[in-house]
Amino acid sequence: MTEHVATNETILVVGGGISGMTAALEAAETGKNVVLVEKNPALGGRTSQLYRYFPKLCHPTCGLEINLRRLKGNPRVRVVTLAEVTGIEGSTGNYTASIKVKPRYVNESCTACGDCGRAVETMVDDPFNYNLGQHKAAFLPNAMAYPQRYVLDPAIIGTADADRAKAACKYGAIDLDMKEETIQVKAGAVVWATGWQPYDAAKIQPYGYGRFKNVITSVEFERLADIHGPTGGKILRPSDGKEAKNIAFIQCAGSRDENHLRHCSRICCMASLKQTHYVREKYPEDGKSTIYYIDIRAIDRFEDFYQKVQADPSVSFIKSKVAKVTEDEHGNPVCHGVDTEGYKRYTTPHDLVVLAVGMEPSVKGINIPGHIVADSSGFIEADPANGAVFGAGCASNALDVNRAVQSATAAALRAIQVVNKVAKAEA
Amino acid sequence: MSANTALAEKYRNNFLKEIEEQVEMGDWVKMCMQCGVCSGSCPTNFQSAWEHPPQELFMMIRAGKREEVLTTTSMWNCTSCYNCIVRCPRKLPITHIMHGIAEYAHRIGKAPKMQATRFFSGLFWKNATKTGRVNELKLSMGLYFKDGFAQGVKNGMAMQSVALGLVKAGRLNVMELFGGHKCKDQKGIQAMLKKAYEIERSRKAAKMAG
Amino acid sequence: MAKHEYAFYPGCSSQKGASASNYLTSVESMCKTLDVKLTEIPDWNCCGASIGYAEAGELPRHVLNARNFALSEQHLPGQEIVATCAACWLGARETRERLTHSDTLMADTREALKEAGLQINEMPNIRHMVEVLIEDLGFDEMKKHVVRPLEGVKIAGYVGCQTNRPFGVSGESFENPQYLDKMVEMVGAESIPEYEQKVTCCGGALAFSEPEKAQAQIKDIVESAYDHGAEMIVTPCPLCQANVEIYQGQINKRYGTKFDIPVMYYSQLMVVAYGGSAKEAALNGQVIRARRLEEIAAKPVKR
Amino acid sequence: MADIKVAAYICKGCGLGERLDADALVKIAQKDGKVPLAKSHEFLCNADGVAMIKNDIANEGVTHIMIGACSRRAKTEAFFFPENAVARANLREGVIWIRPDTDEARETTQEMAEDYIRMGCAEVKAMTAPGGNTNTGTSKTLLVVGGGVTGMTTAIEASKTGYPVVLVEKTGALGGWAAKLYKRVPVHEPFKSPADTGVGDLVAQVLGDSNIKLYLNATVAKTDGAPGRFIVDIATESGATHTEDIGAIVQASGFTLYDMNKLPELGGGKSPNVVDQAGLEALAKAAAAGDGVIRRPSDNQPVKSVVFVQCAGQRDPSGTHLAYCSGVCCNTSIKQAMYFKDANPSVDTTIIYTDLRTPGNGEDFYRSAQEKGVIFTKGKVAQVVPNGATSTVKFHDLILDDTDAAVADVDLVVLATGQVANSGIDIFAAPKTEEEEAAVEVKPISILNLTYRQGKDVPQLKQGFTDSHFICFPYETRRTGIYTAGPVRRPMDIAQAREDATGAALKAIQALENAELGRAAHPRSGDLSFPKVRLEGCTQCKRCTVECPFGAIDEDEKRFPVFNESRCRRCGTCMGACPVRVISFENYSVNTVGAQIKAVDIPDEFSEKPRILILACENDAYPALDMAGMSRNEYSAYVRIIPIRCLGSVNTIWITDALNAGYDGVMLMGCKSGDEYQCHFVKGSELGRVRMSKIDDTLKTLNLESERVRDLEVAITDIERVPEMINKYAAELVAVGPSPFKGF
Repeated sequence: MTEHVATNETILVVGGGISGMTAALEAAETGKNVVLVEKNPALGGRTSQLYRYFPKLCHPTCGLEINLRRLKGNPRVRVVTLAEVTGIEGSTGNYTASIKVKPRYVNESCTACGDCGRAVETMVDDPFNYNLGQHKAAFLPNAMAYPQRYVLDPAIIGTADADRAKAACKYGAIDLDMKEETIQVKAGAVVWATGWQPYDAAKIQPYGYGRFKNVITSVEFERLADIHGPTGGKILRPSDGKEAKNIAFIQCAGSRDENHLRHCSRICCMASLKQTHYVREKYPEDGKSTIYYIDIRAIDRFEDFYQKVQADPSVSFIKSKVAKVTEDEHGNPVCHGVDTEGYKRYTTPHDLVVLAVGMEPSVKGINIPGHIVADSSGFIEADPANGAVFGAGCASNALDVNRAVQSATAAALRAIQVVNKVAKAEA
Repeated sequence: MSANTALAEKYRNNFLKEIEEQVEMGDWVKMCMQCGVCSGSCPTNFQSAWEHPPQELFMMIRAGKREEVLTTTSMWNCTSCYNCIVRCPRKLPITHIMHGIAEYAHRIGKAPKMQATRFFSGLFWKNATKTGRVNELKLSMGLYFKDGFAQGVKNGMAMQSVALGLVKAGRLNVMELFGGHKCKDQKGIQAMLKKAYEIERSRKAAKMAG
Repeated sequence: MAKHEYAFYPGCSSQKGASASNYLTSVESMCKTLDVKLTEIPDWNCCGASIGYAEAGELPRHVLNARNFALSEQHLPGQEIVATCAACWLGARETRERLTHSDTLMADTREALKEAGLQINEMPNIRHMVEVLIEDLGFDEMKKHVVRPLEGVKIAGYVGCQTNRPFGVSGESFENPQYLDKMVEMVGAESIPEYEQKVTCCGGALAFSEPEKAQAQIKDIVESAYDHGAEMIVTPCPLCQANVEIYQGQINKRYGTKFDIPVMYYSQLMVVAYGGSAKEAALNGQVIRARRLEEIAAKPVKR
Repeated sequence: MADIKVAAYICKGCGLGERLDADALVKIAQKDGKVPLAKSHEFLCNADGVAMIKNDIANEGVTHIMIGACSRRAKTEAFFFPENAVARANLREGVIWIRPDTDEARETTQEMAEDYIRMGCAEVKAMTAPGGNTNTGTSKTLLVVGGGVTGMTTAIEASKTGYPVVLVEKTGALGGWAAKLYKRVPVHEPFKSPADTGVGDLVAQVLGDSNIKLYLNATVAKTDGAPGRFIVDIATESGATHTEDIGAIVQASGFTLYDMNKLPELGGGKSPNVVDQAGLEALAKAAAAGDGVIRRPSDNQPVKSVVFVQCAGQRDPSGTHLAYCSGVCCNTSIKQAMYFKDANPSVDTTIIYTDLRTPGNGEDFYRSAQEKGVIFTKGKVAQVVPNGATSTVKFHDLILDDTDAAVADVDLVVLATGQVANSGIDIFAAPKTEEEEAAVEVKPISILNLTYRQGKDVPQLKQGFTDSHFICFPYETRRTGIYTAGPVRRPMDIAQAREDATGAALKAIQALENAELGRAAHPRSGDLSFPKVRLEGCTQCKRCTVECPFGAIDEDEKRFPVFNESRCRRCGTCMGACPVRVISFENYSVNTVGAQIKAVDIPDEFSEKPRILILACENDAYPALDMAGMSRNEYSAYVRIIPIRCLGSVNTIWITDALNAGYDGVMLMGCKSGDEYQCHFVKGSELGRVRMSKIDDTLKTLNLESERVRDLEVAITDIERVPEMINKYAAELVAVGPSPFKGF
């Protein structure tokens, strides 16, 4: 929140999701200065787009609220949003990062009063809702957005809409002359917490994502269930807005597949088990879930969550990798395949198919000295060759939130060890 | 001692090893993770079911169910559509494994004798390699008459309309029965194939001995 | 000197009086227009096809294909091998892949080839005719020659299996390849991109040995074409063409349907669109006559 | 109290100026709020507005600031005055955004705003800027309990960061379970073969580190004190006791394998040729020391066929065995099968599983095992029948649906039994009778022997593991400055344990650093306020010592509470519990809230303007109300909302005061309690509810209807539900009629 000057005793944290925020806060609360860089206009990352967590079914925004309060009260963390690290130079204890900062077209004077949003007419896709819905081209990224400041979509810059927004703002918060800039930041150590992205489901051709409207991904399904989502928390199917009560969950959509992602993404089984709760929550009478799986990976303590779901009569399990999805005349996606436990063939129509898409590390394009050592899936490995650049969270492995936070906390200590050495040397 | 009993003896209670060494692409069988996408992708599946779909056959092989696997008609249902291959998350060459197991069962005399596709497959190969090129008429006749003359005529009649259509369209030449297309260097082809069979046999034998 | 030259591997079914002879005829006319020179590989032999597996075994199958490679190398050095038949293309390409990836297999093959006094020094590229059209000529070039667009004709593009899997035409997807639809559009006809049976298997060789199984699948393929209002079906594969066309009568008997839809080769559509005669397009080779195309073919060319 | 000067600032931005009469609000602040300095500003959060406030602090001697503008959750950078006591009256999200902009609504909206100004002024006057706890220790030493991979890693990482470590190991050697392993599961590309455990290297690092003081054959006899000033007695074999000053503690006491003798149906204890995974590791080590051939225990014959039984005594819903999955056994069995295959490919190795669980790149390890010829069979093992030197494994083959499948002539059977946490005494378990005590073969032995009022060890979450209940905060133990790491927290393998140990080291370091500065630990990290108690008023009722969710309060011999501020998380549960109200925080006390309640102007019973008090949890309910405002979800103008740290901090006096003052109803909004509780102070909301359940008696004595108090569970996402609840309740109260206490 402050503008302290970055030095070799500063820790640079790349990525403002739960892993990055954790690494930044844990380091700051141990007395270190941190620069936290986030490419989106607001912090929170992927978890802030989830409706509930497994296994507690609590809301990610609850933890986000706590982390944001920690952040608001801590002068040691400097947050830079709409920013991407384009390169890092130097070596352990002495790095300089080039950071490209996109224009927000809104300055600190913004009070989030919303006048600009009401003034503009242009609607643009809402990435926070995976483009399932649209929002005004002058918008607050989401209800929990920090910084709590509006953003102007570049699409309207130079149009009458931009002028309307500017005119509507009583506080001179809109600055249409903002330009993209590149800033240099010094740091002794770097925590790389760029998280993950959902595997491109369109590449899994037999499942017809992109061809059939009623085939969606697990991350999109989270938005449908969320009160802040495009349907206001109702599970409606995209094709016709009809209530989707009979829902298929297809596991390993991309994961454990040599044609796509070679690794197991760890979270997808639990995510689908969790999402069957959404179906029951919204349609207690006649909600129905079917999980098509290879192995249910409800690891360690999560096993009892799995057992609870198994006991639920509205949920059925079929041990089968679905062969293909077709669409019937009513626009229902139809799953075709073979239940391998005793060889039973099925051709089952559902209201909606949810693909439990795999985790792909968003480490690509990272440009640092001696190039980062990663495994065959692109996850950053713990390797001396990486110097003082430490992978954290899902940039380092396919992890659930709990493990990602552990990993981020560990990464924070590794970074602190480096800057402490620098401090000793400089003292 | 027949080929079969010899092999059964050699690979006692390790059918998987037998398949790995004696069947084309057989060493892929162990890589299956039983997801079942092959079974679900097989076109014939949605018509009349196989007795055992590929992924189940693989499990049976690991479980050492030699008799059931070698005598089933299942592999013979393969239409070589390659759906299973392109979808298999473990990249198993399933189509070829199916053909391989079929070929092996046929080779050691385990395959169901009168299974139509087994019969046709053999017929096709002989037909093609005899002159180097396929003679479609003889091929079909051969198939129709596999169950004896009377049945042959019956099958022939059933197919008559089809055949006539082709004849009219100039796509079936009755004269093919006498001669028809052939390669010039048939001798060379025969010699070449003979050699190929020799080499292949010796290689499999070597594996069995090794 | 032609624009493009290839060693040609027509395959058994394309021979005179064989089930795909009409394919060959139309391909020849098409290539004339496009200035593509195909030189038949002297004394080529059968590819063994996938169905030969019971007797073939591995090595003999590859040796059979390798013989064609050797002949091509000997008589048409430096030329890529082009096949029009899906099975020939696939068989040859499989052999190519296997031999390149296994030195033992390569050595054994060479040894066997000696018996026929042949040898391979380098692996030829194996191309399907549609690959040549799309990659070497391109849609623009193909479109240039259209003088008689097949306006208003609705055609279902049936790709089938073996030109599509496991290799396929590069840039296309296994589940929903687009190139046939593009070709249909290219000749001025109306395509049906959402035709969901476009890659369903026609039953292949089972059509002979176990007709009831194959015909059940052919039924789906034809039915869906009708559902989408198609007047005809187009395909790049001789076995697909034969299976889908010639059994419609039997299917009608078996299922009480009234199928009577022509099944064409892309090459036939192109020849007609290029101003060729019904004879040049081998429309007389249809078991189910393509009346609509015959009418168009009878029309004078607007130049 | 030092002389204070209060200033009130009313913002007119964001439509406040248009929707409200700002001048009237300024007057209210002066008249009712009795603040000497009250100003309004067009745009308070901009540079000019903030400069004005800073100037008043500098030149007008303003110490206490009341800001009437947006929610306390907004514009925190602008309104950041760490040196001063600050109160925020929420006029934007809390008033104009939840009210319709109509003429008829104008009056009630203005009244709402005026009350919030009165409340803000009253609150800030009752506050002092917190100075921080002074009863702090200065020890920077970490105590690590357990010398396995987790403990050693914690010690090494802490030392690397520059902190001295005392490492206590109960056995005579470092290494723990990992030292018993032949090899470990790989953690680097390519994930194809078992790797070296690396334990030797860790041991060498610990022994070579002068910064790490090692006690072998030693246990923790007594842990006293608080973060920064723990005093720990370490008992050694020799009988001698050493006392160490400790800043923070990491408990890495590891796990024990589930006893396979409890699995006779799987051959456990029935034959020497049926072993658990530890047994197999021992055989593999012996083999490696010899000719590399793993031999059958019974007769030393080479093992030609081995079967691995997964989930042995695990994932058992019946409750007989472990209900959970240990998460690591699949990879372990794969690794152990490779011991055989790598040495001799002709050994038959079969792994019988129901769900194979190899997350992440474990998938590569799985594939590699298949390449090496390990057979994977999906099935449920029914029975292992030893006969002579070999065994028959009978199972249900789930793929072939063969209920009497079997593998015969098996030389060795390996049971993948699970991890059981060494977590000491379960302080929540019902006290056992003598017989029961006797019945338990192994009495749980305390690990830490805490002198805490609330028990000797760290509370367990479930199934004996001391894991955190919070998904976002895996290191939240309920004993401040004491963290657990490794398999005692959750079943885990070496790789996870090392990561966990590193994280725990950071948390421990952070805890002792903040303890020295007198700051709170998570979730109110950095909070300088801490509970102060007027002992002279204390009745020794022990409620505070019993209820503190973090065991921060002990009792002295006279049964007076002894506060250990450095253990305190500042939730205020003690303050809520205290019947005589002697516990308070500088900036959050019975007064700061009580004064707000009293400050509200209560219209008489004829006005038909009921007043409803809402006490809302600041972490979930209050943000939900804010976001309801942001999405313009309207709710009744009759409510007055006060954010509270936790439902647990609600003192019943607030309720009775409110009702006495003539409020018509009180709504309490707190987090989910119970097993899946979402209260970030663990027991806060639960204890608060227990307290409120007794409120009915109070109501009876006042002879008021029970409807007058409503306890609600509110989640942060309830941005539509909360307004509905409020409006519904407001309507109900109209039916109940006005409070008889109005106008007294």
